[in-house]
Amino acid sequence: MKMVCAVIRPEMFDSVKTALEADGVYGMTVTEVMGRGAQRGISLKFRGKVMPVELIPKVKIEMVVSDADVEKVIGIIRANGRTGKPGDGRIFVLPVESICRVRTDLEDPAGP
Amino acid sequence: MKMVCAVIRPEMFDSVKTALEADGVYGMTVTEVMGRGAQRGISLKFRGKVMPVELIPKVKIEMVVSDADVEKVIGIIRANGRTGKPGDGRIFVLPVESICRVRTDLEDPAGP
Amino acid sequence: MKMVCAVIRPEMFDSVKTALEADGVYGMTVTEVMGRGAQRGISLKFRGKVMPVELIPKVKIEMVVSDADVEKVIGIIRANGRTGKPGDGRIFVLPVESICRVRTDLEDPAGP
Amino acid sequence: MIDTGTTAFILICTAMVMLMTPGVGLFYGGLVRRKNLISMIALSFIAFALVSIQWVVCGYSLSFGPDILGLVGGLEYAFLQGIGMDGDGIPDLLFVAFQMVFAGLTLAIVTSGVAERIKISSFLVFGLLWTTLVYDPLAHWAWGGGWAAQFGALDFAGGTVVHISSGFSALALALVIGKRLGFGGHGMEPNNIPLALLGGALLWFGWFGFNAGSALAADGLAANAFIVTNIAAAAGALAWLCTAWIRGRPGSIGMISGAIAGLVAITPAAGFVGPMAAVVIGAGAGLFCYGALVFRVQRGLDESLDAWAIHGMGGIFGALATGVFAVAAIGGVSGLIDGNPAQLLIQLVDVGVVVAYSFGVTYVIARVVDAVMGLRVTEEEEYVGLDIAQHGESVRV
Amino acid sequence: MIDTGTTAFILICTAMVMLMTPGVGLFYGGLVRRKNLISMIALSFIAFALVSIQWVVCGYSLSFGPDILGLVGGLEYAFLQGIGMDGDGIPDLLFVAFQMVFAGLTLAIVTSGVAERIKISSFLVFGLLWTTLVYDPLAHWAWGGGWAAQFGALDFAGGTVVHISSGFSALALALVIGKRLGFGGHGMEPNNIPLALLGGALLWFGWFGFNAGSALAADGLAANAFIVTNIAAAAGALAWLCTAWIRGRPGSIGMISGAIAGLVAITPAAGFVGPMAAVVIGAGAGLFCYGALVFRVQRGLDESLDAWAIHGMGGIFGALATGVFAVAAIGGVSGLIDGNPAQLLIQLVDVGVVVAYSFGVTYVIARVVDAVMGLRVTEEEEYVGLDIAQHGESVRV
Amino acid sequence: MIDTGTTAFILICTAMVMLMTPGVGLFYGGLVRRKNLISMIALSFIAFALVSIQWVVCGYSLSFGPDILGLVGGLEYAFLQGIGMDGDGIPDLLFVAFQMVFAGLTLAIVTSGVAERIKISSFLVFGLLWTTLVYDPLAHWAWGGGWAAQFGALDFAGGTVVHISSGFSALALALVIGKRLGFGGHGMEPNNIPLALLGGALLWFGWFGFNAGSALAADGLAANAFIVTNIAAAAGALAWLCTAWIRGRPGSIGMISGAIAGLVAITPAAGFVGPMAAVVIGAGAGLFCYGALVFRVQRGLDESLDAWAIHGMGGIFGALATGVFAVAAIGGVSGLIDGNPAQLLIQLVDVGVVVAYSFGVTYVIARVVDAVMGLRVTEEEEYVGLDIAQHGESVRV
Ligand SMILES: Nc1ncnc2c1ncn2[C@@H]1O[C@H](COP(=O)(O)OP(=O)(O)O)[C@@H](O)[C@H]1O
Ligand SMILES: Nc1ncnc2c1ncn2[C@@H]1O[C@H](COP(=O)(O)OP(=O)(O)O)[C@@H](O)[C@H]1O
Ligand SMILES: Nc1ncnc2c1ncn2[C@@H]1O[C@H](COP(=O)(O)OP(=O)(O)O)[C@@H](O)[C@H]1O
Repeated sequence: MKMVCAVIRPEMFDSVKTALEADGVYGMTVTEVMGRGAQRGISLKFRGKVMPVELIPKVKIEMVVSDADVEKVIGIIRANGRTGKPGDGRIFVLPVESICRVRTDLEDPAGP
Repeated sequence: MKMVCAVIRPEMFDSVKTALEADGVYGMTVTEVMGRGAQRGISLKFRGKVMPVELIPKVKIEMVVSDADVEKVIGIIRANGRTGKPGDGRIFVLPVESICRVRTDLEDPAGP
Repeated sequence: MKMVCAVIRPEMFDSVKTALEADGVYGMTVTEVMGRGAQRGISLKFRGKVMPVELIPKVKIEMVVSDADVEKVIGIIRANGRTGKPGDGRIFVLPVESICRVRTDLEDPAGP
Repeated sequence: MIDTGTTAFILICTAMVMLMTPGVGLFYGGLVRRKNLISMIALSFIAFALVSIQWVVCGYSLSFGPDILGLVGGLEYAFLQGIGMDGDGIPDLLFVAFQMVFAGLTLAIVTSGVAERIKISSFLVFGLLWTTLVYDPLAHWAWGGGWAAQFGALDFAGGTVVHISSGFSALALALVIGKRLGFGGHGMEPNNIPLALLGGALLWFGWFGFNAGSALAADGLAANAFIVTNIAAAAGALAWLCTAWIRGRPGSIGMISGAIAGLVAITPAAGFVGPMAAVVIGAGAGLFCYGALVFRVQRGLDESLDAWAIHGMGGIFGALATGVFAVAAIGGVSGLIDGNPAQLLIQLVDVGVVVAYSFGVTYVIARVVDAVMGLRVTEEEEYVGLDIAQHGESVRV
Repeated sequence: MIDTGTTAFILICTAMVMLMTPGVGLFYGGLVRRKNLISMIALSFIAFALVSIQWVVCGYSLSFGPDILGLVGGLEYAFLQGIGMDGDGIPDLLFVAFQMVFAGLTLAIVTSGVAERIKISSFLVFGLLWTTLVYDPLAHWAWGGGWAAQFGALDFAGGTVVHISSGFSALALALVIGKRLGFGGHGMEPNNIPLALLGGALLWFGWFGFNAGSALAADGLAANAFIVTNIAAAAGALAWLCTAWIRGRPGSIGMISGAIAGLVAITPAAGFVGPMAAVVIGAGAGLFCYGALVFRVQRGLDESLDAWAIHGMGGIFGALATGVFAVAAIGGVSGLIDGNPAQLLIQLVDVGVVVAYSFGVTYVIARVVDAVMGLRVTEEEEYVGLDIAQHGESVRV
Repeated sequence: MIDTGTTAFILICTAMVMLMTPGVGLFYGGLVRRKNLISMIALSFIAFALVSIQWVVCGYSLSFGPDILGLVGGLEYAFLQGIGMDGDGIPDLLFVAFQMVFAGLTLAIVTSGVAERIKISSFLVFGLLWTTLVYDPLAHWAWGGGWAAQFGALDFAGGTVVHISSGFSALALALVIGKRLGFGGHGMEPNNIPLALLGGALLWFGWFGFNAGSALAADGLAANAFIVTNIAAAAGALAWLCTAWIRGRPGSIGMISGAIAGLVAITPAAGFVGPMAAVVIGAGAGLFCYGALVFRVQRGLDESLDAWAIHGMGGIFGALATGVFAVAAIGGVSGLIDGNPAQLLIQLVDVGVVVAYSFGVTYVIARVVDAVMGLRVTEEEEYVGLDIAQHGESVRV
C-alpha cells in the first residue's frame, strides 16, 4: 500500500480527477495548498529589483493505492496534469502501513 | 512512531476530538480537506442523468503516536466517528522516522 | 529521500521560509492547519471554569529532501521558528519511496 | 400630491430593505455547514426574485386590493392594473415596490426552517403558495384594511406580518421536513462567522429602511422609529451578550442574534414607543429570544437557524410590548402603561390569530407539497450538500 | 431653485452607484482564480479613483460641456470651472458627482476583458485614454446634448453609454490582450462564489440608485424606474436559472448573472416602460445573455468575466426593447407597440453606432498601449498570479 | 418646521454612517491574524452598541446640552428628556440619532490600538469611560457650542472630534497596553485582504453620509461636501498607491489606506473647500499618512492597525488644510489662501488642544482601567487568539 501524493496546478485538477475516475481510481483526499518548487527559476522583476518568488496556490491530491497501482496512477497524473511548463508539480510516493475504514471494524487490506 | 491519518466527517470531528482528549491523546494537526471515497456509490440523479459525485468536505486529522498507541487511537476514532453510512472515512497509518520539537534542541523519541 | 513535515507558528513562517531560501532549500508545500500539542498545558480560565483549549492556527510545511539534508533543514527550522514558548511546533520525518515530476517523464531520484 | 422628500426617503428605504434579503442569505449562509453555504445565499435570492414577480402579478392586489370580508384583498390590482406614477405623498408604484421588498424578505427568513435539506424545485412551489396564501392575507389584515386593522391591532412595520409569520412558518416547515441527518449528535458549527456578522450588519442597516420607512413619510415619526430601532438593536445585542457570558462565553453570534431579536421586537412598536421603552423592549427581547433558543435546542427541534426563536418569539414579544409601552404622544395610541390596558388585549388576540394562521396554513401547504413532490432532498444529496447536489457548485476550502 | 427632496434623493443615489464599483470588484474577484482575487477588487477601486480625478479635470466637461458638432463637449468646464452649489432642482456639483460615479463604474466593468493578465501600469494608461476617448463622447452623445439625443435615441440610465460601451470595449480589449494561458483546456473555476454573490447583491442594490436616480427627481418616474428595475432583475434571475436548469443544474452564478442581465436590459428602458414590459424585458435578457455567453464560450473567446455577453449584449437587447415597449404615458415617447415603429429604428441606429465606436476606438487604444508599453504581464507573472506579481499580496488558503 | 427633503437625507445618512462601524470591523478584521478576526468585528459591534445606549442615557446631553463654561454640556437632556419629534429642519430625535452613529463609530476606530490583545470586559469599561470623558466633551467643543466653536475653529464633519481623537486615543491605548507578543520579529500578515477591501468600500460609501450629512441639509453645501469627499478619497488612494509603488509594489491595502487617509483629511474641510483643493488635500493626506505609517513602524510602535497614522495624523493634516484652503464662497469662512491667515492659527490651536486632551485623558483612563482590572488578556489567551479565548468561536481555515 502506498500513498501517492501529487501536488499539481489547480487548473489541471479537474482533468486529472476525471481521468483518474475513468480509470477506476476514486478514493482521494484533496487539499488546497501553497507551494514553491522549480518556479524558483521564475524571477519577477520589479522596478529593476528581482523579487523572490512567493508561494503559489496548488492542489495536493493524496491517494492511497495498492503497490501495483502506483505506476498507473502516476502515469495518469502525468498525462493529464502536464502543461510542460515549470509549475506542473511533483509526485511523492510514501509507504503506508495499513488502511482501514471508520464505517466498519474490518481491516481493509485490499486497499481503497 | 506512526502517523495515524484519519479522514472523517466534519460533523463527527468534535466528538472524536473530545474522545481522544479524554483518553490523553492531545497532539494533532487538523486540515479541512475535500474527499471522495466510497461515496462513489452515491449517485446524484439530475434530470434523469446520473451526475458524477464531486468532492465532499472532510476533516483530516494527523496524529503522530507511539507504535503502541496506534490501535487505541484507531479504536477511539472508529467508536466516535462512526455513523455507519458511506462517508464515515478512512484511517491510514504511515511510518514516521523521527519526531522532534521546535522549541528545544532535544530529540523527542518518546513521542508526543 | 525523506519528507520533513514541520508544523510551526504562522507568525514564524516568513522567517523560516526566508532562512530555508537562503540555504538553498526551495521546494516546499505549505498548508494552513489547526493544531493542538503541548499547549494542552495552557488552560484558559473562564468564569472560574477551566476551558479545554481548542485548536490553534498553525502552518504545516512539507519538504521532501535528500536523506543528507534532513538535519540541515531541521536545524534551520529550529533556528528560525523558535520563540521558546509552548506552541513552537513539531517536526516529523517520514520516509519517501520515490519522487518524480509531472512536467517530464523522468524519475527524479536526485531529490528536489 | 407627491412630496419629493417623502418620495426620496421611501425610494431609498425600499432599496435598503431589498439589501436585507441577501443580508439574510449571508447570515444564514455563514451559520450552516460549508457544503450548504451557497445554497442558503441562493435561496434568499430565489425567494426574493420569486416574490417580486408574484407580487406584481397578484400579491399586491391580494394584500392591498379592495377589502373582502376583512380577510383578503380583491384582484382589482392584479398585474398592477390602474397603479400609476401619481399618488398621495408618494407615487402608488413606489408603495407597491416598498411593500414588495417586505414580502420578498419574509420568504427569505422562512428558509431557516429547511436549511441544508430543501429541494429547490419544491421550494419554488412552496414559496409561491406560501407568499400567496400566508403572507398576502396577513399583509391585508394589518395594513390593507383587513380585520386586524379594523380591530385596532398595532403593527407599525411588520411584527406580525413579517416576523411572527416567518418565524412560525419556519417552525411548521421544520416539523414537516424533519430534522437534518445527524441533528443532535453531529457537530454543525457555523462555517463562516465573519460572513454571518456581515449579513447581520446588512440587516441592521436595512432595518432602518424597514422601520423608519414604515412611517411612509420623512418626518418626526420616521425619526422616532429610526432611533428606537437602533436603541433596541443595541440593547438586544448587549443583553444577549451578557446572558451568554454568564453561562459561558460571549460569542459574536449571540451578540448579533441579540441585535436581531431587538430589531424584531421593536418592529411593531417603532412608531408607538419612545427611546427609553426601546431600551427595555430591546433588552427584554434579547433575553426572551435567548430563552426561546435554549428551549428550542433542548426540545431537539431542528428549526435550524432560529427564525422561530428570534423572529417568531421576538415578534410576539414586540407585539405585546407595543400594547404595553405605546404612548399616545408618539403614535396616537396608548398602551397599558399609558392607561389603555385594552390595547394589550387587542395585541394578544392579533398575535394569537397570526400565530395560529401562519403555523397552521404553512403546515398544510408544506404537507401538500411534500406529498406531491417531496420537500426534501435524498439522503445522499443531503450528505453531499446542497451546493453540489442542487446547484452544482461548491465553496473551496 | 434647489429642491431638497430631489437633492436628497440624488445625493444618496450617487453614493449607492459608487458602491456598485466595489460590487463589480467583488463579483469579478469571486469568479477568477484565487491568485487573482485581490487584483480584480483592486482594479475596480483603481478604475474608480482614476476616473474620479479625470472627471473633475476634464471628463465632465468633455461629456457635458457646450456641444461641439454633436460629438463631444467643450472644455469650458474643465477643472469644474463655473460649476457651483446652485442649480436647477439639484446643485450643479451634485450632477457632476452623480455622473462621475457612472463613469467610474463603467471602466470597472471593462476590466472583465483583461482579468488575470493586465499590467497595472498599462491599465492606468489605458483607463485614462479609454474614459476620455470612449466614455466621455458617448456620455455626451446620449445625455450631453450630442447627436444621439438630438436624433431622439432613448437611453434612460445608460444602456448604451455604460453597458454596450463597456461590454464591447471589454471584448475588443480581450481580443488585443489575448487569452489567458491555458484558457480552454484548464479549469478556471470561481474561487469564491459567496463573494461573487455578495458583489451581485451590492450591484442589485446600487442599481436602484443608478436607474431610479436617472430620473433626476424623486417623483413618479423614479418610482417607475425603481420598480421595473427590480422586476427585470427578478425575471432575469429566474429565466437564467430555469434555462440553466433545463441544460443541467441551476447554479447560483447563473442566477445572479441573469439578474444582472435583467438589470442591464432595463437600464435604457426604465423611464419608458411599465412593470409588465419589465417582466418580458428581464426574462428576455436572461435568455438572450445566456445564449450570448454560451456562444462566447463555444467560440473560445476569453472575454473572461462576460461583460460582453451580459453588459454588451444585454445592453443591445435593452436598447432595442426600449424601442419596442416604450409607452408615451410613462416617458413621453412611444415605441413599436405603442404605435411608433420609427423609434425602434432610431434605437437600432444608435446601438449600431455605439457598438462600432466603442469596439473600434477601444481596439485602437488597446493596440497602441500594447505596442508602447505592453498590456500584458509576463508569462511568469501570469502563472504566479497578479496578486503577488502586481500587488505583492496574497489571499491565504 | 421640518423639511421632508432634509429629513429624508439625514435619516439615510445616519443609516449609512451606522454601516461604517461594521465597515471598520471588517477592515480591521481582515488585517489581523486569523485567530483574531471575529474579535475585531465583534469589538466594532460592541463599541457601537455600548455607545448607542450611553448616548441616549447621557452622552447626547453631555455633548449637546446647555453649555457649561465652554467645556461640556449639562445633563438637561439625559435620557433624551424633552427631545421630541419636532425640530428645526429635521426632527430633534433625528439629530440625536445622527450624532449617535458618529460617537459609536469613533470608539470602533479606537480598537486599532488594542487589536488582538484586549480583554472584552475591560474594553466595555474603558469604552464607557472613553466615550463619556473624551468623545462627549470633544463633540461639545466643536459642535455643541463649546470653546472651539466660540473660538472659530472649523471642523465640518469631525476631523478633530472623530479622527484626531480616535487616532491619538488609539496611540495612548497602545502605549498602555503594550505591544503584541512577538511584535517586530513575528510576521503578522493580514489574514483576509478581500474582507479588508470590502470594509474599506463600506467606509467609503458611508463616508458620503458622514460628510455630506454634516451639512444637515440636502443642499448645495451637501453636494459640495459629497464631491470633495469622493475626490479626496480618489486622490489619496492614487497618491499612496504611487508612493508605495516607488518603494516596492502597489499593494491594495496601501491603496485603500490612502483612500481612507484622503477621506479623513477632507472630513473637517468638506464644507469649506472646493474640488480642486480636495485633490491637493487628498493626495497630500495620502503622502503624509504614508509617511506617518512608515515612521510608526520604524519606531516600533504597535498601534496595530494605524488609527494613529491614518485617522490621527490624517485628521491633523485635514484640520490644518482647512485653515489653508477654506474659501468664503463655499462655507462662509476664508483660510490662508483666501486671505485669512488667522484661521490657520485657530486651527493649529484647536488641533493642539484636541491632541493633548485626547491623548492625555485616554492615557489616564487606560492606566486606571489597567490597574483596576487589567486591559490585557493573558499570554496564553493572546497566543490562542481572542476568537477562542474571548468569544469561544473560531474561523475555520
Ligand atoms: N521538495 C519539495 N518538497 C515538497 N513539495 C515540493 C517540493 N518541490 C516541489 N514541491 C511542490 O510541488 C509544486 C510544484 O513544483 P514545481 O517545481 O513548480 O513543479 P515542476 O518541477 O513540475 O515545475 C510546488 O509548488 C510545491 O508545492
Ligand atoms: N484511497 C484513498 N486515498 C486517499 N483518501 C481516501 C481514499 N479513500 C477514501 N479517502 C478519503 O476518505 C474519505 C471518506 O471515504 P469514504 O469512502 O466516503 O468513507 P467510507 O468508506 O467510510 O464510507 C474520502 O472523502 C476521502 O477523503
Ligand atoms: N502528536 C502530534 N501529532 C500531530 N501533530 C502534532 C502532534 N503534536 C503536536 N502537533 C502539532 O504541532 C503543533 C505545535 O505543537 P506544540 O506542542 O504546541 O508545540 P511545542 O511542543 O513546541 O510547544 C500543534 O499545534 C499540532 O499541530
